[in-house]
Amino acid sequence: MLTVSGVTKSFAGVHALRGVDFTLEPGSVHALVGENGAGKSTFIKVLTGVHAADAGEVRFLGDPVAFSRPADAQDAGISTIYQEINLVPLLTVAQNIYLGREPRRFGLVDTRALNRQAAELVQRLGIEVDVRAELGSLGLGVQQMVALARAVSIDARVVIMDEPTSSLEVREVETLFGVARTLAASGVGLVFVSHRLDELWALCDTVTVLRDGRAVHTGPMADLERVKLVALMLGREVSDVRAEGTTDFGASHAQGDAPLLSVSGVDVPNRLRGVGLTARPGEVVGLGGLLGSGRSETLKAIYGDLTTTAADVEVGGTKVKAGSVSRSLRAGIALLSEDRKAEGIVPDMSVRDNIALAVLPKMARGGMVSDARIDALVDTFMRRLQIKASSPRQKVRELSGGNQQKVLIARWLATEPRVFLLDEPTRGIDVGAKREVQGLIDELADQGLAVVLVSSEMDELVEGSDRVVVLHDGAVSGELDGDRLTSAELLRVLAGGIPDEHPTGPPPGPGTGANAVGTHPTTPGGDHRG
Amino acid sequence: GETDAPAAAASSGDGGAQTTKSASAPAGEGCTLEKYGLEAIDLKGAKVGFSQSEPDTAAFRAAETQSIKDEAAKIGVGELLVTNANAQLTKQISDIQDLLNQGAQALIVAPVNSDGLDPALAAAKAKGVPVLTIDRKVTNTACSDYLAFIGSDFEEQGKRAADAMATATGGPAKVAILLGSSGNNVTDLRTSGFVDQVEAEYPELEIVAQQTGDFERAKGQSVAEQLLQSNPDINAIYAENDEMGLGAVQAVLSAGKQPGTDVKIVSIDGTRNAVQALVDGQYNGVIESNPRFGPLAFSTLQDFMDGKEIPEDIIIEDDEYTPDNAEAELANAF
Amino acid sequence: MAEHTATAAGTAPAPPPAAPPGEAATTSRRRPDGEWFRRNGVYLGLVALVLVNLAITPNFASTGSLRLQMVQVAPIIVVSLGMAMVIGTGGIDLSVGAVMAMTAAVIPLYIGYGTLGAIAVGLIAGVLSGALAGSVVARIGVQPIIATLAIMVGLRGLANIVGGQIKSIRDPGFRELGSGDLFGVPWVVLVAIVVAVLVWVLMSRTTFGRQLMAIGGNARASQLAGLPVKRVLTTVYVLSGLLAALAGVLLVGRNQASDPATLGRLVELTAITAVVVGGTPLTGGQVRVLGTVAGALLMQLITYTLVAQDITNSVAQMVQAVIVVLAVYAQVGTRKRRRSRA
Amino acid sequence: MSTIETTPQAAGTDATARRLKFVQRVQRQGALAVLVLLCLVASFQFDSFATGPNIRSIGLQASFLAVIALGMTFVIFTGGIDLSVGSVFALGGVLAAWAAQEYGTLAAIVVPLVVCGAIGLVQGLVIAYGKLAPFIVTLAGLLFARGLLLFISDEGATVNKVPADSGFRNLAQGSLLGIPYPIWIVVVFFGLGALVLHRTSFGPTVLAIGGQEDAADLMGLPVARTKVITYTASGLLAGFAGVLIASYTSSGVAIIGVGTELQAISAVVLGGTLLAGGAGTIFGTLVGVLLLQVIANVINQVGSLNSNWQDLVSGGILLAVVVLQRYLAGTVRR
Ligand SMILES: Nc1ncnc2c1ncn2[C@@H]1O[C@H](COP(=O)(O)OP(=O)(O)OP(=O)(O)O)[C@@H](O)[C@H]1O
Ligand SMILES: Nc1ncnc2c1ncn2[C@@H]1O[C@H](COP(=O)(O)OP(=O)(O)OP(=O)(O)O)[C@@H](O)[C@H]1O
Ligand SMILES: [Mg+2]
Ligand SMILES: [Mg+2]
Repeated sequence: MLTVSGVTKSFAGVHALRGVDFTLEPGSVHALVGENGAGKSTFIKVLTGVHAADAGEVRFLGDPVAFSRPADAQDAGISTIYQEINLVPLLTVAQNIYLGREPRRFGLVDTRALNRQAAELVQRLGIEVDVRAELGSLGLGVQQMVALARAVSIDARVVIMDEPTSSLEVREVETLFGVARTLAASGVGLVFVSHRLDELWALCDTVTVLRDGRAVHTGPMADLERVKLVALMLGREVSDVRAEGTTDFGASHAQGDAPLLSVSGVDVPNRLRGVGLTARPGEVVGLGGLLGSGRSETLKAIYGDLTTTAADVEVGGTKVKAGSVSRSLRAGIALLSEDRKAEGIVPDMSVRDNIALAVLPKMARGGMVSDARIDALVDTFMRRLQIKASSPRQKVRELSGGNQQKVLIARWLATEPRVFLLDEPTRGIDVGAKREVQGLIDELADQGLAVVLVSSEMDELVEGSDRVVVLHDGAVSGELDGDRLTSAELLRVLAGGIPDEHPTGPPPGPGTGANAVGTHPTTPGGDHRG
Repeated sequence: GETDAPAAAASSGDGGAQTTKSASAPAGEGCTLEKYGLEAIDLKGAKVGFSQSEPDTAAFRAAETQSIKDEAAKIGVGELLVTNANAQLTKQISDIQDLLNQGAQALIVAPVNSDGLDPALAAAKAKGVPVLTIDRKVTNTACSDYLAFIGSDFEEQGKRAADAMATATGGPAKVAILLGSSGNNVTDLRTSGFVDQVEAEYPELEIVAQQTGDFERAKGQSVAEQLLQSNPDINAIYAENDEMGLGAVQAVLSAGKQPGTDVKIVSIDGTRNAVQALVDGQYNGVIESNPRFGPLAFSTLQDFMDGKEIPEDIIIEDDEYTPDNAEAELANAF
Repeated sequence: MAEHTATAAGTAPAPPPAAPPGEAATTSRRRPDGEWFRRNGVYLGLVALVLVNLAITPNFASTGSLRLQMVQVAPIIVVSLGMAMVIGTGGIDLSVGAVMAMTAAVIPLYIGYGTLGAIAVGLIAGVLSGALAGSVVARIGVQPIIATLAIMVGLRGLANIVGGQIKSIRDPGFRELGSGDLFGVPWVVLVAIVVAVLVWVLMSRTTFGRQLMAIGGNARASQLAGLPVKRVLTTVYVLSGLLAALAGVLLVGRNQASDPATLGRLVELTAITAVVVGGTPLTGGQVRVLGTVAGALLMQLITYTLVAQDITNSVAQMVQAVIVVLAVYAQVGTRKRRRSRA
Repeated sequence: MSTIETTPQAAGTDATARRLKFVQRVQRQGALAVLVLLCLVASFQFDSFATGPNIRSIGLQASFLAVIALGMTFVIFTGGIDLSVGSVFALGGVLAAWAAQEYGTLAAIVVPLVVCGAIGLVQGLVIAYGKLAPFIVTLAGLLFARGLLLFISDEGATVNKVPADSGFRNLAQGSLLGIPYPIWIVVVFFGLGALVLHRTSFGPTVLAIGGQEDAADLMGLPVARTKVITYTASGLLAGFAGVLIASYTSSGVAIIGVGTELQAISAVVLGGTLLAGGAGTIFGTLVGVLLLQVIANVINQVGSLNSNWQDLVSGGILLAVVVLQRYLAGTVRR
């Protein structure tokens, strides 16, 4: 139903797409995979009229189309979830879902009907959220699901999802898959982008692999071995891919004795209740929890970005004054925030300046910045993290999602932290990069850093951490280490099950996730404020 | 009016009392209490409102306000309410309504604009409060919408400026005009007066440029500088108020020429600084526009209350400062 | 030269280092595309206008003419540079005109302390007003436009109260400042040049400049990166106030008079226009120092041309409006094709 | 114009969503509270404040700005700004008076709306499709409209009066149930405004564009069209305010509307709307307008407070109010 031939697109100096062919069958779920910067998002944006293709033809339902605005694509029946969530934070969930297509009564928007329909929809999709709540107040996960709801609400012939699962955890991913399957069953064609490879086999029937803007392989999903896929993406030989595992975490790390980071009694009004954790030098402490459980909050509180009513944070035995980012930084704490767009990159600044941002004073003599020093620093990190950009002076907004993430990691490594707080560090980055990052985490730990790792990816958490502290509803509900640190056990605790030596804990049952979603005061929106 | 024309301290007491030029109303044609349909009130102890049009930072306005206040005190007005419209017509309308709401029994108004005060005047009429307009005439009907008008003849001022200019140049000259702010009828009248007179009487004067200086000294200076630069043979400047004239003096100086000799300068107002410049020989003529309306305004009101006939237009006699009389008359400048 | 203007894209005069990793590092040199116009549109406009004047304006090609343009534009350049920095943070400063008035108001009162004394007091007035604006914006978080608008109204009133009516300044020091020169270069022009150079260095070479643009680009991210957001913001408004005051001083010198009532009226709009025409986006994150200077010159030339041609006020205003739009369009026009990015 | 403090979106789910609503209410009430306070103080302080006529004139005076501010509110919702309204307002007035004089009442309403609407339309097109900064485009619009206005009234020299018998005068001078028509009009317009904002898809679209233009675009919303409509509407409303003022003053005055755009912006912001766009209320704008008018009125009640003090005070109050709003909002911020 959707056939693309020879589509080419290049931006000032960057060839994002070089003659891509692509065919989408009705009722099929078509995986679109590739390294960061391979051209997936660009391809999607060309399809949906965000970018105009330099060359090539797009046929939809047989006849050639060239959408000039996303609106056109939408009207034609192609609905899209773009990579970065694109909804309006200040409007309610319901408004976001039906924006532009509100139910009318006597020509006027029927608010009651609007909320009712929205409520029904999210209910049907199994999303637990108050449709009258402002979107901006919800978590990335929730927002992502709302985006899905919107995409579905437009009864489209084609639904495109660019990394819809990157900010979801297990429970929601399942919901999303459910929705996708129903759609496919009803004859809708889906395009699905994800860096979580397992999801591809779980959901997709066909796969197209992009590499450096070329479609290097198209075929049935099932026939494709995982290693083969990875090899295709990275453009390497199957053999040497097989040599390496899937995640790149070493076994366990050399661990110091005295805790380098010790946090206790972190209270944030109706967010966190007496959260505490410790991390020894060289230790990677995982932070588990359902969405909304307060992982990000915990990190932000430690980092001094959230004003806490009580908090005791010590680095290397010396207390860090709470509520001050700069002090935390000076104490050697770094936080890689989960919200790349809002809290990470300065989009119109160069890769170079983004990397140097946090260390500008160090790069300067008497207030005068030394470009030589910066270039040296930037160069090292761009090589070390394999950041793909046309030049250090390319604007970060022009980088692919994954590369933007690497730029941010570079920014923080440049501050030479002793304690590194990572919130979803591998969100939206490709297998190759992911391995690099995971390897990096190990490496950092080996260098004696204390790392706190938040990840919604089970195995990343399990394999990456020496110890996992589980949060529930803003309080520590359990801790796993040693041989009890397994996916199964973790799942049990997440679901609300009580690990043996932790008699306290939230009531079990499916309700919990919901109520976490439903009742948690949260922030990304709020985070935009001083 | 000749707004934004500030000068040295605004004292109104000394010298330059207004004298009327044409005030005689043919019997029966003037405005009386009956015609206006009012009861006489005793100004002594009465609440009188004065609505000033533009900020007192302008010397003319300062002197005007001051003279009203002084006179009010002198004749023992009960309370003088003063508002300032900051050159905004809408504000003056509400100012006047506020004055009425506060119980003003008679109003002296310096209109922001000749047109558009209708609602305010109507309100006054409804309340049976006489309105005397000063320094700018409104286009409404005298003795019905308002009592009468006291002020200068701006067109005449323009004409006299032309005469003064001709005397100053005493022969052929290229003249540049620094206009007041656009949309202001004082500007229009002082321009037409000057231009018509030149066309009628002084063919040897050639008007080569007309650019607005917004009645401001700084703007006058920079525009004059630009004119002198792009048109070096300009040797006479007519400024529609003293401030722009004084700006022109600076401009001529910075163009490396002698104001008053190389470039003749004539302007209207009679502020102290301008007359001083005249004394210093940097200036060639100042047509006065007398701001001291207090005495005449209140005496007119008094006459009206006494049942006398008040003519529609009470045009005042404006002096003229020449290089010869400047020194002697300096004290009269405001 | 445009290359040398500071932008968030961190332009250093040195060419970018050797090809970085990633094969994407192919062609990144600028062809005359939208970006190129964005950088150079204002200079083209300037050149065009100069040519026009050479053609139609009598003795335009004279040192006298050059001198006049420079002398008249100098104060505008000074204000505009302050404005450019504020706009770089994504803010705006409507109070600059009132600050100039305030400076003019205090100078006559302190002229007794000698020229420099009076100037110092005038500048302090500017700094104080800037500090007020800065703290209201940065620490209390009031939106810049409304905060500075309030200050603009109030401060103008205060200036009039303090300064009263226009006063002629007979002080020789100010006369020298206003009309004197050094090696044939008028003092006012020298001051403007020095300020421009300093601001350029500040924006392109210092930590402060980088931080300023980062904050303009993404305040939240800058804050998480540990940048002293509030301090930088406050400082920017203080600088804007200081430069506005300096412009006020220059004008008092030029006019040999202090007129709080009218000095700097509407100058904020001229300055903003100069900045935007100069290619600095109002959204912040970038400061084009040279562009701003060029923008101010462009505005100056426009008015001069219209006066020199003795165009009536009404027509002049309409023409000016059209030219401004065209000038800005020249820069952004070609950028249209670049669609909004997700 | 972003500050670090942008929109008050701190909050999470129900509890905090409610808190957020509270924040916004407080921000709006910030102005309302001050307004009420001011009125109370004034009515105790000045016996002429809480009188029918005074309140009536406050409402009437406020109505013109209110109409303009309504358009400004929507423009600011889209994250834009419209500096041209002051000039367009004046232009509308002059056109209305002229048309009333030449062709009668209907023309007096239609002609200005057509011209002013066209100006708004052009600005909208340039902003939406030319992708130029609204600030600069409408700044040019400010110059252009004023120039055009001076041009058609040849530099403001010719003034058009609305014929005394013309029914057009009634539009602003007539009243229903003792309440002047303009006030009714404002009530109706703001009602419609609220309806459009909350009960049409145009409303959320406008907010969406202000909040996240890219997102709005990717969501397939008609970004450009919505912007064009918004600026056209702003032009139309400013023009209509002009029509009202012409009817009110029975004449077309060239000098009005200077600085009105800033008043309108202050009113909108005082009303708790964020200049960043994306959030705000129609009702708040109304409060903001009233606040400004009452401040002016109270200053007049204080009596002979000269114009400079008026500026100082209103500037001070404006600052106080916005700071107060921040603090009120701040207390609820985390
Ligand atoms: N607006 C733009 N301007 C310039 N270059 C761009 C722009 N958008 C994308 N690119 C470049 O095009 C290439 C493909 O980017 P794209 O976002 O499509 O990658 P991707 O496959 O989506 O990666 P990811 O998995 O990280 O999202 C990258 O090299 C990127 O730098
Ligand atoms: N259910 C929810 N309701 C409201 N806000 C939420 C919810 N879940 C997450 N958030 C917001 O998203 C961010 C991350 O959520 P939080 O820190 O509460 O839990 P988390 O485990 O970090 O969730 P995530 O997996 O999204 O990071 C926080 O800023 C929080 O405000
Ligand atoms: Mg992508
Ligand atoms: Mg999180």
